[in-house]
Amino acid sequence: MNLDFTPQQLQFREQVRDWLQAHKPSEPRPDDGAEGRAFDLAWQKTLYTGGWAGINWPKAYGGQGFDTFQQLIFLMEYAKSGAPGDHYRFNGLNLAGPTIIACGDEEQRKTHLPPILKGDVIWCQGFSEPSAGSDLASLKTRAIVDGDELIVTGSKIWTSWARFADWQQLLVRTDADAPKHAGISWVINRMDNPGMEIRPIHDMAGGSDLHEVFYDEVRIPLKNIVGGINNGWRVSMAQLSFERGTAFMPSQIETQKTIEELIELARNTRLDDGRLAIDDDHIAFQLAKLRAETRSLLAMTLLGISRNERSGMPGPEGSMLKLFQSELYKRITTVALDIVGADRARLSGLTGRWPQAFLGSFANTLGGGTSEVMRNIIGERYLGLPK
Amino acid sequence: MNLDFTPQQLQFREQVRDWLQAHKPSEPRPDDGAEGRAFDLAWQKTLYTGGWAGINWPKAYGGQGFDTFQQLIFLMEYAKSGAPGDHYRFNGLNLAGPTIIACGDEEQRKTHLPPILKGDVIWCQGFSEPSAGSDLASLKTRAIVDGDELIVTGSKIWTSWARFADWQQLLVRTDADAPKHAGISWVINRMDNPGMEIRPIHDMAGGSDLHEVFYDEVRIPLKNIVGGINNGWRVSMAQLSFERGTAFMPSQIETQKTIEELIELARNTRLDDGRLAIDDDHIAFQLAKLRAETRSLLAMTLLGISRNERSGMPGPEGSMLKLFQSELYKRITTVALDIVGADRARLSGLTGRWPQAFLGSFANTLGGGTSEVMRNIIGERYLGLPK
Amino acid sequence: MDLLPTQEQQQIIDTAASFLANEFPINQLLGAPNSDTRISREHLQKIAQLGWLGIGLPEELQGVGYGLSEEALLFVELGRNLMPPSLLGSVLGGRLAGLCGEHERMRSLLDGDIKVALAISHPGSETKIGKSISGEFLIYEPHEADLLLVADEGGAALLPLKSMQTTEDDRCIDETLGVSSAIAKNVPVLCYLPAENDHLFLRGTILVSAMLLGIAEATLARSVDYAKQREQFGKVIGSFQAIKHYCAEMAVRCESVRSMLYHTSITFQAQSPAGVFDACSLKALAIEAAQYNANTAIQIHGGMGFTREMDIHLFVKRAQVLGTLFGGERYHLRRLLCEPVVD
Amino acid sequence: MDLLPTQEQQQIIDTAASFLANEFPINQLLGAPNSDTRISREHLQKIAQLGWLGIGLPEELQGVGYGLSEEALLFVELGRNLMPPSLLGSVLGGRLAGLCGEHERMRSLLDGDIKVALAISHPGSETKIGKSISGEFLIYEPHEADLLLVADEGGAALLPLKSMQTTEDDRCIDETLGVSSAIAKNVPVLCYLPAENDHLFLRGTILVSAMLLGIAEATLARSVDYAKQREQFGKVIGSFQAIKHYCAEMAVRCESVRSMLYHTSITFQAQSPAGVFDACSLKALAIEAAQYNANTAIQIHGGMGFTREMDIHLFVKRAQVLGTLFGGERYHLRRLLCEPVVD
Repeated sequence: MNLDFTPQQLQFREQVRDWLQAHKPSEPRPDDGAEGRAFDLAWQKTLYTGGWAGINWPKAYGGQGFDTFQQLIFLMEYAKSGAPGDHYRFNGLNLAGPTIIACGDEEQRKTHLPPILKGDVIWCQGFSEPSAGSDLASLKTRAIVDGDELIVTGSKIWTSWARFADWQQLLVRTDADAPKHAGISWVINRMDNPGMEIRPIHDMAGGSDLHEVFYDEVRIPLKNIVGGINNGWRVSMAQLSFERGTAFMPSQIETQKTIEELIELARNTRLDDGRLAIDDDHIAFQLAKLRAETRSLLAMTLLGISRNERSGMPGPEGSMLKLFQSELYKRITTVALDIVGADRARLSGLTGRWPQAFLGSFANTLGGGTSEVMRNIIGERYLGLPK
Repeated sequence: MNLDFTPQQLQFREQVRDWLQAHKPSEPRPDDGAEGRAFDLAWQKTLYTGGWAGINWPKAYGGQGFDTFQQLIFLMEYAKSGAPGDHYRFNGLNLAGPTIIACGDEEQRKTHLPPILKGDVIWCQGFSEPSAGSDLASLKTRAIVDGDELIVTGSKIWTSWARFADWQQLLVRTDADAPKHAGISWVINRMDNPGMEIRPIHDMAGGSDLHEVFYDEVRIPLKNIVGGINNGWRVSMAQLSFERGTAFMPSQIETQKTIEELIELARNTRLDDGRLAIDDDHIAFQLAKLRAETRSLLAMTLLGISRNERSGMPGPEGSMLKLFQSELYKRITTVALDIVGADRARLSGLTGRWPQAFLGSFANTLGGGTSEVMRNIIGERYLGLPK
Repeated sequence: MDLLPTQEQQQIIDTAASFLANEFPINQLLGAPNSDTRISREHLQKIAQLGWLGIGLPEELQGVGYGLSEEALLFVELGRNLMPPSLLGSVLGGRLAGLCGEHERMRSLLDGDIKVALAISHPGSETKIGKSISGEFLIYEPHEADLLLVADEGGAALLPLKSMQTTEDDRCIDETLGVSSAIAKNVPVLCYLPAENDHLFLRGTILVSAMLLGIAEATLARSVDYAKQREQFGKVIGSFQAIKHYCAEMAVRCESVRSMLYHTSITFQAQSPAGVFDACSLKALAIEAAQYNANTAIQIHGGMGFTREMDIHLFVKRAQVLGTLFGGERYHLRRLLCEPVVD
Repeated sequence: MDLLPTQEQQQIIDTAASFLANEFPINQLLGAPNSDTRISREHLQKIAQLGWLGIGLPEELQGVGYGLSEEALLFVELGRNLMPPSLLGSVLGGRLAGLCGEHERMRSLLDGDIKVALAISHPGSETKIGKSISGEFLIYEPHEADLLLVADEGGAALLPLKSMQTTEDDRCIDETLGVSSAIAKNVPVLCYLPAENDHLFLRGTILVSAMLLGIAEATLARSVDYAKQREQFGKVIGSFQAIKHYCAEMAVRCESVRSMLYHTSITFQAQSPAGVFDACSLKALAIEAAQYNANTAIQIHGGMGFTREMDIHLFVKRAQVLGTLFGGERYHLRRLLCEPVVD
């Protein structure tokens, strides 16, 4: 039981810190989609040139092949430095890329991996469907083999940044008669493929990063199937093995920043009775509790990394982190409303970010598995309770 | 929409108030079981003599035949007067007696009703079984017809005050082959019947009012079946129709007393930082919320009574009151622990009643249907969600 | 004693429900970037013709002659249909003008010729409300509003919106409403009514609570409907205990707040000592119910609930706005704790 | 960096777990009206022979030479098995005596020849802890105790129980423990250690949190076991989402507190600035986890959980007692909010 880094690791930390300090963009990421895309790709190019692209990718495929602790150190320093988040780069770097590394063939790897690291392309995901959300395996988008192509018809939903993506990791049903987990394939699809229609979805927090994507006899070469036909469920599960516990580090550090900023806000905000918010015992009690919980989020993340490092694979404890973090973040934004009082009505001005964060927080307990699904997973896979 | 009482009702209220003031026992009810029994029966005799026994029973069976509003007024005044609770009298007056009135035959009525009102006998219940708690209809205690008798073998649990009762309303399975709700009978059983064994159960709050009761070929005359053989499920459901909404009045008034006493406690108790508990915003916030919730308990009770008075029968809204009241009471006792601080460790002394109440509160969300069963009922019967 | 609505009261509910469903369907609000103009001047006049704006005013003041109970029942329906809070401005403004003896102004308010925006004190600002007003305020629905209503425990006042120095528009958390800030320094008012004469602030508290109940009930109803038809894992999601128990908790909150609203509308109207106790309790409970139910409804609706393709998010936002009007949760709970015990 | 226990640390856990299960099965406690005497002097000596009482003391003080991490792991097991808090009195008392240079007293404490009761300030009483102590105290397990340990943020002291003026026994919420009140007026102590030298109060905070984690884990494990075998409506109750989700929430709390305990035992031992921040966070989280889990476990166990025929209620009660030792939730949260940000 120790929190110590080796001298080499400490030296590595200095190196990361210095490089980020020197190279991180000085201007904030633009809100606009096209400008955001350009910004993300430029930053990825900078990382690539600096030798920091694909920290968790094997060297053989252009990555850095960092061990878990180097990844941990990199991510901690990265988040602390205030460097830009993954944004549009997220899918390629963390989901599609690693899946192709694990399950793709050599040609797929050569074709698709370098452009991701070099900042040439943006990837997105096509998994969920309107009637297959929590129950992903019941997806219906069908793909019929026609010669050396698949013909895909159906629709996908919740595809983040689809309008600005070049490629898509797509799950389709290639065998309608097989049991529901067994007839699915994982395919690589071009976003400018004829027969596709992309419709942005406006969310309650004012964003439009989510999309619905429609497929009308879209043709995808058979060689774009990754991991073999009808093997898509297992391929998509393999993605998980790339999250060696470090996956939660960025959101952990973001949460810590947020709660500290909220405490600072409470020290400077007056309630309707004229007192400072921090002097209200009820607000102080809640803030302190959130601070303690956020602290344990760090400890849980480190314990998770330690566990994965020993066992070599992530366990069901990840569901506990996801559930804890997303519910915690929601509580934080709710207490924020309490502090800003009637100012919660305004999305602009100095305090506008807090009601805005409150609206955005609803996504946390829905996306990436609802809190209810997380509780099922914890109950069934971690505690062994029956379905 | 009105809260007005008629002049007659107001006059009735005076009458109740005066009588209770003049006749309610001055000494508290003894804790000891045998002495408690004697006390309860004596008080019932006084009520009977005064013309206040069986307020919701028809006059034909010795009751007062009060209408709902008279019952409401009586119960409000009764609770406010500080007169003794129902205690051991509860079952006979509110469950067994009314069931015999509704479903019994003339002989059963003549035999069993007068002794209840006159304060001669105590009744108890034998419904739940170790493996039939939330799922009451799966009860297994079997009764075989032998001539003009039933031979009963099995066991019951959660029988309150069984050691001090004379009679028992008992559910037994008279047809093992019928669907589970269809083979049950409701029978009247003497508690000194040979073949019975009564074992008190000690509860976590220090009480021993609950019992397990064992039946080894206990003989009960067939004429003691109420409402016909194999008709017991419907008979036990009929009990509900006697609760014309007024059933929740006593616990509503008790809850109000409790929260006001707790607020008073907070005005006089110092926290470990030397401040009065009421001056801590967190405690004050919680107390005020509990006070508001308790207030709405009164409004819910009155709305329930109004609804029942119009429709002539209680609806599924009763489950909402039960759930709300029991969870509210639990929250009240939890805040009480917060106020008494480290003194929560002591069950004796001036503040000892509060940790004692906390321990007792666990029964509220379990007995009479768990909170989870209540939520099922509300979801299914009130909101129409599927099973 | 009968806490349920009478047949006549039920008719008010039914009429309002069907009028609103026909004339102001909620899906109108979807996609409208700022719908301060949802209720045009013509709409307001049409509503006025139904007598709604003077429903709780005595007949001697040219009102419909009903009491607070009927007014509250109407506002439940207005809340359920996400009708704008300025309708509350019109109702309270008309009452204020009438009780101040300004019959002409009252008439044009009751006829819907004038739009009254509601203002609340800006947090942290010391405000003064009397024959003149001072302080910083937030104003909801400033667009095309003629008058402004401000109120606190001391009394309530009406003044021309133009007499306030308003800043640029802010984006409101509820995109169907406008909001702007305004500063006043000894701005004279048109009429001022001390609370001793008529406690408009607490009346507003009760009517906003009614609107919050509408939110709580609407989000429960939508959730139950959705849970009955949406399928996952081969079953409708309403059969899963997680969803079913959420709905049950929402139902309990509706029952609790509806009971309290009925109870309060009677005790407050009767000026019984319980009136204040009840009003403070009611607002705290109504805020909690509306916010719990609306927030939970998003979770029950899943990803779709997070989008603007469904209307459920509008209830989440409106619940936040209504919570700030006529005293928030902390305000009313603090006040409740100071009240003596009531029967 | 590796937050998991080493093999050696795991052995400490395993040994403790099997020893406690064999020697002090929890069902011993059922029906015993007051089990201050559960740990007889012989038991205490037997425990001492395992080296537990000096496990975290450096070897130069005749301790076993492990650190706070190992001590904490042991106390998780003690908490899980409802072992009495006086063991914490012995461990902290031995440390106190050793650091004060009282080697003989330390020796008899580590050997289990002396029983050390824990005392806490009576709420509302002003207490003074130094070379002499004053104030009103609650004393847990006064029976057959020789010494008393008192501690606050300023320092910690040992004194003979007899030197306090104790009142009659009270009934303790936890029937397996005794409790009495005592008043002290400038009572001289045997030894006093200022917190600058060694922060015994916060060390006690961490070890009590470890015991609370034991409660949280034990009640989760018992609930899961029960939910897997108890049937209602033809299914084991663990298959109902209501129960399953309770268990999931309990599991998350265990994971959170266990992670924090490991983290804190390292940062506190290292005297890093994060040590205090972590200790305060830990206690608040541990109290919440133990109480939520134990209380929820009663609900999961249904009617039987409410009886003394099962042992689950003992965890509810013990969680309340442990929450009062070395600062309650409010105390630690208030202190946490005063701490500067840590990395």
